[in-house]
Amino acid sequence: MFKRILIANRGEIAVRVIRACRELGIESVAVYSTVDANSLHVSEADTAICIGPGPAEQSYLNIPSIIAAAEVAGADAIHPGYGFLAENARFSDICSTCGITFIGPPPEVIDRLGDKVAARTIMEDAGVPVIPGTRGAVTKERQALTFAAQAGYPVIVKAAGGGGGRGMRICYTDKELTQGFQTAQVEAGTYFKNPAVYVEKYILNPRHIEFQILADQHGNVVHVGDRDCSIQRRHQKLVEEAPSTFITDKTRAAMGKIAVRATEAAAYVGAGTIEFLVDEAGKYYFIEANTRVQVEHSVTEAVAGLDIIKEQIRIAEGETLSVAQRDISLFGYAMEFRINAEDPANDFRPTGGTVEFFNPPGGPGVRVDTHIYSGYRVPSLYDSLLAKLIVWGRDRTETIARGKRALRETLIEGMATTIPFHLWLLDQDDFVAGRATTNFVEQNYKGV
Amino acid sequence: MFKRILIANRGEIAVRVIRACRELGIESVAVYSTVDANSLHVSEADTAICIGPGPAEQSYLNIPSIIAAAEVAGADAIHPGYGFLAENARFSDICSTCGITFIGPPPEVIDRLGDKVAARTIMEDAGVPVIPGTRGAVTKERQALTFAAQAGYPVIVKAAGGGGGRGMRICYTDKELTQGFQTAQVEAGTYFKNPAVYVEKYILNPRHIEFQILADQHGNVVHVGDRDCSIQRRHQKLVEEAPSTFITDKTRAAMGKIAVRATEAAAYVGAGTIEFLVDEAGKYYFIEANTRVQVEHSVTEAVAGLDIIKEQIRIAEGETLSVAQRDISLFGYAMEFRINAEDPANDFRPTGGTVEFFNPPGGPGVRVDTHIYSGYRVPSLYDSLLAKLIVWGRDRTETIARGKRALRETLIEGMATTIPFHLWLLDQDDFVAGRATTNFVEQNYKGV
Amino acid sequence: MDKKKIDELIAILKKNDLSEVTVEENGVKMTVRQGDITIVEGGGALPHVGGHAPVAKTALSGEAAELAELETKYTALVSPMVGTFYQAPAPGADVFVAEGDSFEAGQTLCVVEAMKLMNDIVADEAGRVVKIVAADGSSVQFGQTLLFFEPLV
Amino acid sequence: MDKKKIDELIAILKKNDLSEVTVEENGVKMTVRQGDITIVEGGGALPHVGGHAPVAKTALSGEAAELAELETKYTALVSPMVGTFYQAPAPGADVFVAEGDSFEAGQTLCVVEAMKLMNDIVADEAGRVVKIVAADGSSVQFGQTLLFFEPLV
Repeated sequence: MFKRILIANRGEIAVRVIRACRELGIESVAVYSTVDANSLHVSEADTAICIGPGPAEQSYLNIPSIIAAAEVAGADAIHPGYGFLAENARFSDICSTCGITFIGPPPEVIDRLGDKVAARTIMEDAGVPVIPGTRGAVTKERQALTFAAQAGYPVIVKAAGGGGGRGMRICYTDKELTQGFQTAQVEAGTYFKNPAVYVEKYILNPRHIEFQILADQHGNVVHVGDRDCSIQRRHQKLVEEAPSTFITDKTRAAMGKIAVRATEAAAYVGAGTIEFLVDEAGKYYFIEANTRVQVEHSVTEAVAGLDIIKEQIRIAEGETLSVAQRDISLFGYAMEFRINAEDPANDFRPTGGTVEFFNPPGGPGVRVDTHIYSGYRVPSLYDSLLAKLIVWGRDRTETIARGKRALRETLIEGMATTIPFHLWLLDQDDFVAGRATTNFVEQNYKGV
Repeated sequence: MFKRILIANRGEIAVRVIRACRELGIESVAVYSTVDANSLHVSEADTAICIGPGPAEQSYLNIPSIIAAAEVAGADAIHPGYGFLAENARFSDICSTCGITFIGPPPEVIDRLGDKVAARTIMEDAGVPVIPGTRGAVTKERQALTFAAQAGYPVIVKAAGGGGGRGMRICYTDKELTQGFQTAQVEAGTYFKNPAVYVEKYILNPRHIEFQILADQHGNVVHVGDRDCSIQRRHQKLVEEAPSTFITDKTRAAMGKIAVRATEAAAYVGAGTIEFLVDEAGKYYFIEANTRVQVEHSVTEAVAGLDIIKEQIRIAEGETLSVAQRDISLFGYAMEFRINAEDPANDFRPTGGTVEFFNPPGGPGVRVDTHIYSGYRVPSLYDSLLAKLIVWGRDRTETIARGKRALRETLIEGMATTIPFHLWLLDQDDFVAGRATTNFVEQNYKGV
Repeated sequence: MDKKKIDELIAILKKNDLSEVTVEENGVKMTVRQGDITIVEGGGALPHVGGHAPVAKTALSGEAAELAELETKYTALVSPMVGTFYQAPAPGADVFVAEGDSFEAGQTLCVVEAMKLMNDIVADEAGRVVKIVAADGSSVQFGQTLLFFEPLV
Repeated sequence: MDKKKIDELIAILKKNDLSEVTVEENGVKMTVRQGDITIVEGGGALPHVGGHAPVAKTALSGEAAELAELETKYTALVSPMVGTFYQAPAPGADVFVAEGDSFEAGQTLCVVEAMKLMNDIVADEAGRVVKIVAADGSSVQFGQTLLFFEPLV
């Protein structure tokens, strides 16, 4: 068993990992930047070490500082949380060179799954359904039209070297594809100095559904059910729920098996996520694998009654999984609301300042994960997540009612937060009926 | 459905009922005494009405004030919580006379079960095991010795008109009984002006195990499993857990059936508790029925995933139970720690004052029910319960580890609380091994 | 009064999310303030959890200043119980007392109905009614001011 | 009214996290104030959650007063990184500087070992060592004071 774990992160996830350490009887070492000296993870940990100034590059992303802190604290393992260095293969490698266990997958697995093309190839080879697309770049309009004829419209043309929406064209007809293909090529050449484009089937009104997986070092892999993360805004998840009401139990079971297969194909070790897009007909496509614990792992914990972070630490210790697939069953429904320091009435503009008063919600089926408290000053340098509110109910109706109740109870004075957005969401017929897709927020939310 | 419920209580249970109302879409009316104006139940409710000065007789026990408040607020039901008027048959009767639904059993049921002799008779007639005893008072030493010969030693001699330990004698031999019988008669005559005594079998090192029951107005009765409340001090429960590790699953099932039978025998309606003493051999005896929701209902909610208060309200509305016995199963283990404004280092002397800073625990498997907040002033007039901490774990070991972690996280500045006692308890081998009986605290705790 | 300057102060206050701005210049003092100051000064007290300040439920904020002034000058007659406040013994009947009326110790000033019973609210001392603040037929809680009077010695 | 001055006050307030700034000058008094006054005065900071005050983890409270005094009088040399502090280049070797020693700009004053690398901590300016506060061989964190010196001009 580990004696001492350094948590190379901040905010709620650092507090979360400290809690898991405490329950396992492992000492925790917090690291912090100068602006985080009053953060809860610093006071909750058994030891806290200042590793640098506010900007993350000089502290939470500063590998030498973090390794040095682990060395002076005598930590035998590092938990990276999410974000920062969590999916940095080089960091995982350096930890191992320094004789410190990185609580996450080995560097080669991070590399393999971090490269979208490589990950897609692994999945295709393993028989995991991926979004149909031209393998590699297409140079001729004719090839694009042939692909579209096979896969069916709509299709999307993407710049091979790009990202961020540029050089992307969604096409519904041959005519649009002919035009779009040329435009995309020109844009790709202009913006990315590389006119190569590829064509993929475009999934209309998709759901984002992901599976939590756990894989130990002995080849045992289980999935801990699905999460529906369709409530997003600009690809930022705002609400996650488990299980999804959109897919049938049969689809859920099939996707679970596929997620395990994908995990095995990647020779994955640790806690991770296999993400899928699900189209209107319920057909699912692998999109990517996340090689870390996710913000929304807690929603799975609520329905599965399993502590994902403790499992993750035990896996890193070399233990076999504490549960087999047959031991895992989901009970009830859970939702997680991300309470961010953002003003939903003002296009989710980041807010901040001092939390003048914080009154967390309580009572049955309510869990709060946070690093804030009355008097906490939110540093402007990091992400805007203030707290995660997770509510559980026997059925989805109870979960929604409880969510409203708990959100109304939550008092964060001193700044605008996303609470009004969540309260709005829980009153939307489409959301209540389980009809919301990843486009829902952008199409419907006008601020409240 | 009720439109508006008045909560005739204060503290955490008032907040708890308000939460249930919110989730059911029912408006809540808080009542408060002048010293409770800044309590959380006042600000959380939809309406709040001051009903009188601090002393409970003039406010929370003042029936005319509470009824008048219900009338001016237009409440169609009253939830009494626990304590105060919760087991007052007259109050239940007045509510019904005034056309207000009392959320609890009808007056005759409260009366029936409140009278220990009457309750015992009902249970005996229904075949529910009760502690063997002489039916009624015995006047002759010989009768006492005959009973002891049948029931086996030890036995206890109790004053028929008494209570509070006076006139009570535990006897292990004929000789002790001969002496004790006479002494008890004299004491009973002196203290209670009534020399009548009765003799009961004395249960050595018992466990206090109780069953949560729910009974609707249509004759449906279920039990929601057991709670072990053996951690007590001077008959005040300090820690409750569910399910008990002392009884076997077979005994649990048998006791559950008996609890349902007892409920049916009493023609009970509402949420209630059937309490048993369990001896070292696992034999169980009915001791009493509580005709209200209990402080520790939340520990059952944690393992059963059922909202007892919402069920209680639905029963009062005339709905049928939302669950049948087969829908109820317990998952995992839960413990409730009562965080009281008492100093365990000083014989649990009540403390109080202002909560200078309150930081509740969070994370997985942690629930907090409280009416306090940073800056809250604890009135000295009422009970000392500040907060209930309920922790859930997949197994009892995880629950204990989580309990320690959450207790350490809980910060209540400004007064001594029972937190150090709980941390002590969780380190005791006998408690960890599930060997603690109702005598455990008095025999082992010397203050920390 | 320089309205433009006040507007400027307000703009500064709003823009910078301040609670107060004061400028004193050539014998002119201007203060601009926002937010709920009473609660803040109250210290530890819970700032409007759930959006409900219990006290604010009965007293309208617009009248708060006037009430506060009356309170410093006169004696308040408070309700000894929860119920419905009436100025007259029956609908359409004459009121017990009107503003400006003098009364004797022992005289009934109003009634509070609770549980269908009319409870006479009786004067402890002689006085003159200054202002009746509870509305006829409205709900009153324990300790709520019904009227202000001036004691007559 | 000097709007620029008010802006300056606001900047001061914001930058320094004050709750109020008042300036009285040539008969002109300006006050700028923000936030929840009680809480701000309370220090905002979390009163030792979990019983651990982060700062107290490295500085012993008994020495706090002495350190505070040194801080007001002298210049602190702080560690630019996390690591292990050494006064000498190798075990048994002479220390780089001892208390009372004078040093030149560019001179190595001590080393901090991090990830098996010895990082020379070099003087920015000339000075004289007043007190070495970090223990030889002890762990130091970012920003922790290693020694106090008196700059020599």
